Amino acid sequence: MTGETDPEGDSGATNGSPLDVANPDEPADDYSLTELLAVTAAREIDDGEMAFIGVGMSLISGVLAKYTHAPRCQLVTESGYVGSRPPGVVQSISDSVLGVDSLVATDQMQIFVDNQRGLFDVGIIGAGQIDKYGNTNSTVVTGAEGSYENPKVRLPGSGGSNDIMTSCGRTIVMMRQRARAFTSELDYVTAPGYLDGPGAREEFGFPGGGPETVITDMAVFGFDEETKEMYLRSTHPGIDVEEVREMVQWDLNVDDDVETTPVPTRREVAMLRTIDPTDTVLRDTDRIYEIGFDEWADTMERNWKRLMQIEEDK
Amino acid sequence: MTGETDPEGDSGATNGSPLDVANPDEPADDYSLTELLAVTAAREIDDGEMAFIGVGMSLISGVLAKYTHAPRCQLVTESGYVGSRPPGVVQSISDSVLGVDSLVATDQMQIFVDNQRGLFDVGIIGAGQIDKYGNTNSTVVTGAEGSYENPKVRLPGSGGSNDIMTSCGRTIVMMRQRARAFTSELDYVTAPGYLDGPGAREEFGFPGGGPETVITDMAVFGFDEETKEMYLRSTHPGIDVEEVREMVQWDLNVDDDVETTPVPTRREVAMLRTIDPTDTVLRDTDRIYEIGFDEWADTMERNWKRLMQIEEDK
Amino acid sequence: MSDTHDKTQTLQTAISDHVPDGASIAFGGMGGRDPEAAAREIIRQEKTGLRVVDDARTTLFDAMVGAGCVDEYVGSWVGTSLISQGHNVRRAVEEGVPKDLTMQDVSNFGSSLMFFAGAMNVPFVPTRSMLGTDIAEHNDDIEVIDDPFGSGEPLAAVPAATPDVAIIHVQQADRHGNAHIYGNTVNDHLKVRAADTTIITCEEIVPSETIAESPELTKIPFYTVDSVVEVPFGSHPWHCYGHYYADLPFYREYGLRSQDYDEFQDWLDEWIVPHEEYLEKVGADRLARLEELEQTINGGKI
Amino acid sequence: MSDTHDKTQTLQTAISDHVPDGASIAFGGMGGRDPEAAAREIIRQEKTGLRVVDDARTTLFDAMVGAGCVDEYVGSWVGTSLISQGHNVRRAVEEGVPKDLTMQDVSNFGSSLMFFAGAMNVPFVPTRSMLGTDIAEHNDDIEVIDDPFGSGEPLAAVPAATPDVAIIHVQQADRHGNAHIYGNTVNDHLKVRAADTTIITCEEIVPSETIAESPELTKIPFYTVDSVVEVPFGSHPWHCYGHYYADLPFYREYGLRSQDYDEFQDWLDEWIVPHEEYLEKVGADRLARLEELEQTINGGKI
Repeated sequence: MTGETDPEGDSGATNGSPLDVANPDEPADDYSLTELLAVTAAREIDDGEMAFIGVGMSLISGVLAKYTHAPRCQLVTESGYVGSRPPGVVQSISDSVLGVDSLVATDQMQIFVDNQRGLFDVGIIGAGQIDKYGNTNSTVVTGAEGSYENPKVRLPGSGGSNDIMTSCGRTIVMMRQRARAFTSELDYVTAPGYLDGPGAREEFGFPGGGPETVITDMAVFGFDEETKEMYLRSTHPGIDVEEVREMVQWDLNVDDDVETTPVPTRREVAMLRTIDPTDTVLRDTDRIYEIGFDEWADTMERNWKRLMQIEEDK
Repeated sequence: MTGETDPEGDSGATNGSPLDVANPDEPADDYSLTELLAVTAAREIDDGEMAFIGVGMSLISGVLAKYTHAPRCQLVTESGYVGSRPPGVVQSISDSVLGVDSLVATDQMQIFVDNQRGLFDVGIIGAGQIDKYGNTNSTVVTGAEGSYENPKVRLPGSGGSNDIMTSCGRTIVMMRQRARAFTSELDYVTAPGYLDGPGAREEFGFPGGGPETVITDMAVFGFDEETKEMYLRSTHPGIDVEEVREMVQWDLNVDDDVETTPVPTRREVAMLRTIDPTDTVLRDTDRIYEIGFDEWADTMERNWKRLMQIEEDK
Repeated sequence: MSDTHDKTQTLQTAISDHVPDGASIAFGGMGGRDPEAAAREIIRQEKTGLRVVDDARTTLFDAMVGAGCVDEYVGSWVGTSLISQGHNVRRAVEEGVPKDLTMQDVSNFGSSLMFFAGAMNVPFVPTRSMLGTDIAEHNDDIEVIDDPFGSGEPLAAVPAATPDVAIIHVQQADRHGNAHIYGNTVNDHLKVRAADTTIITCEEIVPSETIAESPELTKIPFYTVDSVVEVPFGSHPWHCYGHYYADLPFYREYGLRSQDYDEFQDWLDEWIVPHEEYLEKVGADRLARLEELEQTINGGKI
Repeated sequence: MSDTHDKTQTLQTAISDHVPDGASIAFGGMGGRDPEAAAREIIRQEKTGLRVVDDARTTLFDAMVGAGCVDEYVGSWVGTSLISQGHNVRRAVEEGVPKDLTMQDVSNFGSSLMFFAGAMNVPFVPTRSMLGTDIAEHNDDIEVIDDPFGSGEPLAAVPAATPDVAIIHVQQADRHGNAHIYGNTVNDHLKVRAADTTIITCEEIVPSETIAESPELTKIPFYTVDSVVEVPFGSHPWHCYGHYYADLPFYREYGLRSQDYDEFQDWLDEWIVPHEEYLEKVGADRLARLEELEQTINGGKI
């Protein structure tokens, strides 16, 4: 795993079609941590599934899945689009690129009505904090002396994360493995995991199955079928189990067969850089700002046309 | 008032534009009872109003209003059209002529959501029975020994009449003045008038004002503002007050200034016959069947084109 | 599951696969875009014990009742619209001929809301309609509740309807079930979501690219659909907005002949035939004239 | 009343007529078709004490909070989407700068349903969302009720939202307020019905004949609308589907400069100007390039 790299590097992302990259199925030796996360999340979406995705990383993962191993998956966004094939990174939940090839352009209530009806297979959400039962907080960090009304940090709020965790077939959570993020006591429960343990979701009659996988910048976690407690499924390359344990406030269960998270292939990395040519999401850089309006517009347009060409070539 | 007449008679309806009829504002001397009803109902719709109308007579009245004194009224139909200018009689609530010039094509729930929100000014409904508080029955006539489950006569049911009476600004009821139709005790309350009297609608929190006018083949009735009881407002030409009283089971109040219902003008009658060239609604004849498919189709098309010409000439 | 496979079937197979005896069914349209051909196929396959859970129903329901297919109706209005009463419905309710028909009334808004509640997977949705009347009184499934926010106002809780099958006719759909509806939608987008299984009959199967050109018109998405059948003139004798006008004389004949039960049996013998044969009997010229009429009215809309 | 009169106004007059200090407001769009120009005009007119009752809100809300216009927010999500946090929102909630901002959380579905309940004039609509979490716990307006049909399952009753004003930006509208929305609708059709007063800003005022050509796209009918304003590029720096792509660099600059309160004041001085002046500052070439980008992506859709 590498840190910041030159986007014009050897991945081939910016030279011709990403599908033309040499040795596409080989592990990439040049990828960022964020790219590893995006690829790991994308692989959670199976071909043919209805995938309910939000902004940022989760949308990028959905788009990547659709352009790689899951061409028949269908992306659902909460603002009202279904089936779109966004030719590039999506900047907002109503990004007009979501209209591209979309089969349905409807409204937010309709999407969540369908979600509550149990029509969507997998959702991907973000969170600021999580506990061992997979309950998440994306509303407030109260700190020792704060409260909901007067928090230390005000986070964006639920968005669709509460609704997805309540009703989607299964949910993937993507978040950063910061200190106090994997906590024994959430400051606020925004989205329901397994609440206080086995049977709790059933008591509320939730339509969805709850959290299935948690993906962070250090590791991948699953949930025990019996106890509903989180366990460590794999660590990312270069991270060992103890490092992860230190970043978790409770006594973390570890899979007997804990593995190393598979790294992205060269094709996946190349495709990601085509989707996000200005590094808006993947590298979290200011490049979009630094390059100025004209170069930004040219880069966006060039990459859209490239992706559309890939689709046409299929 | 005349009975059955030759539709090719002196009204001028089938010769050129109905607006070209001689002495258009003069009272017509050739009109059917049904035509009088349609005109009387149409005049209840004020220009610029949102008029929620059903099938049959109420739709005809709405269309007539729009083509005569209330060109800026907007027709609302429960199946999802708003603002249409149907060029001819409407055969069903989803008649494709309702699409003509419609400003909105939406769904039934949306229309009734807007109705419950109080966005529509006036509704026109039909009924089989009515009581002195304007409660109506269009569900079952039980007879002496029948019940809701085993009625003497099964009527069509509420349709939108319950929803319109509950929530529309004011409601016009059109029905036949048959024996036992104006009853002291309804077999079944389908749509709420003033229920058991003053204050009852307010207790339920109904958004709409309730029944304002009842139009039958004998007379026109209003409701007393204080007592909410029905009273006789006018009798149709040739009908006297006693005849009406005999057809009402309770002791009917009569307006001190009871009048004779104004007769249709020559223009109104001509326009009605253009709207319903095959007498489907207005004369309740089998002409549509007798003339055969080809003549029916030709007649319909000819009249549509005529009405569209009237619109263009405006 | 998104089920993006090819869902096309023949009308015969779609009905025999998805409509067992005793099924509860909601039909689409409302005196326009009604799935008349599908209902005739149900009669032809002699289905029995059906429960029609619906809004306002016209000819297709009356014919199914007269043919003895239906035991129960939950809905807002029955008749055959403008030019005749529902004679078969009246015979069944009033005289038990050919068999008893149980009626459960709601208002039109009530019918929309029962499908909406089913579509959104909640036990009920509240409304102000039906309060103070015998609809709420006689329909045991409707509960009158107090506003939990303490306004003191009562509300009618309309229970969720979740029919086994929804059968909807539309102008165009792709092979996966994405259906464009032109003109009004009535309650069709709600019914497909409330139902367990959905059959779409359509005037024309189109490529998915055509769907994607106007995604705003996709009122029915593929993930609610199980079967797609191309049935040209599938709403005859009713309207299909943008395709053909209603065949009023045909419909009027139904109204007249269904007044008498024996005469209605003859009507069934004459018209309950496979759809291709039905269209031949109606006649190509007549169908073309209906298309022409609709073209005059709503030309160029599709 | 149908109010089929000419409702067109200038942006300045629409805001001064319909948005008093202390008003509750819902804005349309969601990171696309947001009424950014209208929000800038609200800031320019120095409105105070506003209550924003809404779904997910991005730049326009953050800027209004930073300018001191807003006292309270009821909704599902605040930030500035992908490339920056909502710095002004955080400053207001965490530090009371420039003044305290009270937050009341719902989920996204909750926000749709609160407008739906308001639109249909019932006190609440039930859902399964938000149960078992602190959203229902901390939002005093949400009641957890028992299923009145006895399933034993709890339901979250989402109370009706009825904002004083809805401000919605669309692609095209006629002078009476019939508004076509291309692409997704988000919650806009619900907000105009829930609100007492509605202002439509649009890229283009079109004849009613254009509306009637695609009545299926009239998500907002004239009878819910009080004011119509033609505001080309009224969503800049956000997307307007079919018209122009989002100006991400402009937006990114907002994200960077709003990190610091003083720097944000400079941003306000620079960009809170009458809309015509704003567009001149952005520059015709840049606006044309954004149109070109959108044409590449969704060309020919409008």
